[in-house]
Amino acid sequence: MLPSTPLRSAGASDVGLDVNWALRWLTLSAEAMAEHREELIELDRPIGDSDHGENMDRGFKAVMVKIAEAPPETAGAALKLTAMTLMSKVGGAAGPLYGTAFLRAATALGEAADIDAATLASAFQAARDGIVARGKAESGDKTMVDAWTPAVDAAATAAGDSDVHKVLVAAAEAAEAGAVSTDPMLARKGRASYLGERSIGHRDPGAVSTALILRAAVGAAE
Amino acid sequence: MLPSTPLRSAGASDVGLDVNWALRWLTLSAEAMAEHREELIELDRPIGDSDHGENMDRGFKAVMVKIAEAPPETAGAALKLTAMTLMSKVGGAAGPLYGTAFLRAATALGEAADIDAATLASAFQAARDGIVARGKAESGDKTMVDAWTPAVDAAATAAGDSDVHKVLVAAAEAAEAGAVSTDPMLARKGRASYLGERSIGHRDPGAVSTALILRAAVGAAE
Amino acid sequence: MKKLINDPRAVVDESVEGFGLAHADLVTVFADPKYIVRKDAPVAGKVGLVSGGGSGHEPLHGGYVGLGMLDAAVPGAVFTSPTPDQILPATLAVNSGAGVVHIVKNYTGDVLNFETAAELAQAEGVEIRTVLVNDDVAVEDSLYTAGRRGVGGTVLVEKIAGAAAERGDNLDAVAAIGDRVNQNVRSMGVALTACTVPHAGSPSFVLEENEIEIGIGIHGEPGRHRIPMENADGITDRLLEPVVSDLGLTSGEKVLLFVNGMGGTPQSELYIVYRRAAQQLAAQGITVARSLVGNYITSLEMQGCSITVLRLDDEMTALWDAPVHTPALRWGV
Amino acid sequence: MKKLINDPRAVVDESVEGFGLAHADLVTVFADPKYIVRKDAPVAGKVGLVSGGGSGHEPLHGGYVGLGMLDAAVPGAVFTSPTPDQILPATLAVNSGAGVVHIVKNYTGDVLNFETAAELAQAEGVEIRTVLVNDDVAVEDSLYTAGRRGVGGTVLVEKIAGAAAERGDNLDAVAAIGDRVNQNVRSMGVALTACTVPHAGSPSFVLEENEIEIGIGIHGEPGRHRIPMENADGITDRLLEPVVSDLGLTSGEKVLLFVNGMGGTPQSELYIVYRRAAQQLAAQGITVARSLVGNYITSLEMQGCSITVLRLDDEMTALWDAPVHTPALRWGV
Ligand SMILES: Nc1ncnc2c1ncn2[C@@H]1O[C@H](COP(=O)(O)OP(=O)(O)O)[C@@H](O)[C@H]1O
Ligand SMILES: Nc1ncnc2c1ncn2[C@@H]1O[C@H](COP(=O)(O)OP(=O)(O)O)[C@@H](O)[C@H]1O
Ligand SMILES: [Mg+2]
Ligand SMILES: [Mg+2]
Ligand SMILES: [Mg+2]
Ligand SMILES: [Mg+2]
Repeated sequence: MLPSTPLRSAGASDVGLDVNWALRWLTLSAEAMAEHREELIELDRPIGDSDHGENMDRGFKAVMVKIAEAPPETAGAALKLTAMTLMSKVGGAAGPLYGTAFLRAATALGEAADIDAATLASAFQAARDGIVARGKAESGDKTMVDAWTPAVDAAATAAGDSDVHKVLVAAAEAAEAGAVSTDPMLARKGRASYLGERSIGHRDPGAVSTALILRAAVGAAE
Repeated sequence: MLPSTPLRSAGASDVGLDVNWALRWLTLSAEAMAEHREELIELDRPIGDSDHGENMDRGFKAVMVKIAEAPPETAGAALKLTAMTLMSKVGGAAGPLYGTAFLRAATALGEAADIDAATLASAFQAARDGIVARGKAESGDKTMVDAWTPAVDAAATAAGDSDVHKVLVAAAEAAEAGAVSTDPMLARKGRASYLGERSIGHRDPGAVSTALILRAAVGAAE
Repeated sequence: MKKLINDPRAVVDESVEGFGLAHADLVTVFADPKYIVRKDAPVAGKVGLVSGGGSGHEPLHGGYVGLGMLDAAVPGAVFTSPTPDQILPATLAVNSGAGVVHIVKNYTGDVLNFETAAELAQAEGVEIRTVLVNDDVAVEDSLYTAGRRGVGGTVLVEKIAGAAAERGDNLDAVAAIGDRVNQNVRSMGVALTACTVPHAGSPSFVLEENEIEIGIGIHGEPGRHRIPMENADGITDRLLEPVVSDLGLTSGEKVLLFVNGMGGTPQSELYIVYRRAAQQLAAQGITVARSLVGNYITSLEMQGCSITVLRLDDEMTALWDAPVHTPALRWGV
Repeated sequence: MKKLINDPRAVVDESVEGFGLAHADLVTVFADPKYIVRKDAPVAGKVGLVSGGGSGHEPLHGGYVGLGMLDAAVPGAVFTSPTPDQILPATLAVNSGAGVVHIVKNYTGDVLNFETAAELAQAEGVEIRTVLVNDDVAVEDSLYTAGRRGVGGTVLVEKIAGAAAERGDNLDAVAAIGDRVNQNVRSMGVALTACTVPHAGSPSFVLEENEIEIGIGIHGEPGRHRIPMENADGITDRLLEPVVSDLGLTSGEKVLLFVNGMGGTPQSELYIVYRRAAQQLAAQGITVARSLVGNYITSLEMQGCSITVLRLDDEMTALWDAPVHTPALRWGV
């Protein structure tokens, strides 16, 4: 179900990430949301209300418009603009959650022109913590947190090598595995929780969109 | 579509029709409406509102109840009770039309204990005239009149032989042919008229119920 | 057929009983024969208003019994005209001596049954006038057919004639204003899906996924044309144009625009239709002075809508605005 | 998918625009960001009431903007919570200085978006109280889940808190009466058919011809149990019993009984459900003192209904009876 983007073998392990990476990340995220719109709607159908793909696609399309209107100058500014746009255009549960995530990540990046592995890992950590602070979901509740938490952990470990590319790959792979791991979970947060036992056996759409976004971050660094 | 009841070869050509015949007629009519309920509903579906079978079945069931409550003593009284009951239980277009038909027929029969061929034919004539007076349909308008009018004409001709049984058979056969003859007609009265050209190619449900009722009159005399 | 019903043949009995329980402050329900009467009927000196018809069009007519509208409603079986033995006692119950107006939708069955009831009532000394409603432009009007059907305009006739009766107009005046509304109102409907009569058990007609029925009646009877599905603006134009042209509306006139849901269409869609209709009327210089949007005359769970336009004059407007207090329409009180 | 719409993505825009045209005497509609405000807002000295949520539940919430009910409504995309950039200006527009109450249905998205908007409004100096509505007994309430959903009870909270604000109650008092309604109201719904979100294009779930979904929410999200079709009385009992027992109603108490249509169910069927529910309550010695029957909080064209019961006290009853003048609910004026 998740696309497996063929990875270029990591080369420039000492090269950092800049505003262009951030803009490519957001562009690839927007493309992924458009491409996977139906899939995310279908995932949201049995355990939700069939709108996650529509919401995310609408939100990231709006991000693209905002970026075109006034291109941000730093990665942090790009993520902050993304946060504000998602907050005002996505709606539902995902809007405030992703909005908070990008806002916290933007704060963690600060004014840095070039993001190193440690900063990147801590930005992911801040994003995840923001989601948990807003949504109060724990691991195993069958939400996007189940993609973010393994991604953050994997990123932290990979950051030891000081290779941003490895951090990105580790995060994306862990998020993808995390999304898959939601299949057998019984939902305890969000709309799927209304289903009780009947939520088991379905993949959480927010965890899948998280994996798509983190995979886009890898693509942006290639 | 119409049942062809196997006819006993007419024997007692000099025997008249009495209250027992009338009660058997109504009973067989009620049975026919119950048995053909679905068929009449289906006929009413494409060119009407799918209720003719339900209406007629409800009406004749009520007639049976009324007869059981206070059995009428003459054929005329039986038809009058039927008229009042159909009027108050059938509703729609068919209720007042059949109500008027039975009322006029009852008046034509008067107090007669034994109905001869001429009286019978004139009762049919009175019934048809009542329908026309109420509904103002002409021949060819694709209504029950297209079953009644040939039936009345055939009955009048057959009455020359003074054989009530022949009059009944002639009326029933003509009504059945009359019902079939409505197929190619363009409806100009009743609900089917809203369809204009699209009414062509369908049989009129009221003409079919008329044929069923007149066929029941034959059965009652066997 | 999936419906919130018990016995398909008890649908009207149980529904009307529930209606009576829910609105016991406004109406009294009689079970056999079945009719619904305004709680305080007969209102001394007031002309009585009685309407009725087949069930399945709720809130019509029972929902319009009360102050400023009907005095009695007579529900038939689903989509089947009521009978004289219902109409007569309803008529007698609301006659204060000032006479009774029958508001009758132009269907053969309704006309014949009300006609008989009117004769019987007159025989009992009640003066009767009949207002025939025949506003459906989908049906070609002709001396040689059953003529146009009564559809959405019925609600407006009942409201406006009801207000005239309430202010004390006499029998002829109430009938006259009812006729005037009828002469100035036209409607046209569309079905996106068919409806299923409970006792019939299957849909009244079959529409393919990509078909709609233009000129639908309110009984699940087929319309005049079946066309491929279009968008809301296109459908709205198809309904509105014949209504406006049949009325001969011209720039500068004022109208009441009534977008009615057939029962199964969400309100949000009715407002999309209303939007287009209001824009089109405005473009022709016609002022929408009053509006009504919602499920007011329905066909069970049918999806679709109808557009009704009433040419307003000052008197009709004032009567429309007059207080009304019924289960389904209420303002000013 | 057959709907009276144009572009599936313009459904809310066009529908709200039509709504604004039809009810220009009562409301002002803002297009971008989208929100609906009572014509005479802010009302001097009055606490403002704002509610909102995903669209597709019409007449909720826009239909309840007006005297004696909401000051503003904020419609999201279909079935999707609105965003803070809509909620904030709506909140500011209705703040007369007396503060604003947010009435929020308990869905993660609604809660989070209103929470953010409240923070932003407070940062601009507006005092905010939030009344969370969570009346759906189909969902097990738990500290460890998203908790119960807000469904039919929302309409009653908006009406009663709205009347309290209209009579001049202060911010805390309005919020308190809203909370009191929420504590005394419970609901449960059933779906006979699914609904189709326009932008999704196919039904939110699939019910076989012989299946119904008990405990359905208002977003086409599946319910708790899927069972074979039953008759109306059986279904009514299944909905009413958990509502009554969760409320702990006992003989001698007075209630408001609200039978709500999901959008695609005819009114006649709602009255069949009402009949059974009223009979069952009466059998338990519970008095139905007030009633509401109709499509008040819907799920697009879904067929089905919900039953809501509110335990009434004298103050809530008086506030329920107080005048209200909105597009969808009107009395006493
Ligand atoms: N409390 C929560 N914490 C974290 N994530 C949540 C929470 N509630 C919902 N989610 C995420 O949001 C996703 C649903 O988003 P979306 O469908 O856009 O919103 P909605 O549920 O309001 O329709 C879920 O798949 C889940 O991953
Ligand atoms: N004006 C009329 N004159 C004679 N028969 C009519 C007239 N209008 C309708 N009918 C008959 O009534 C039948 C329909 O009866 P029914 O379905 O019970 O009533 P409704 O049309 O009110 O639903 C038609 O098939 C036709 O034979
Ligand atoms: Mg969703
Ligand atoms: Mg019929
Ligand atoms: Mg009929
Ligand atoms: Mg949603």
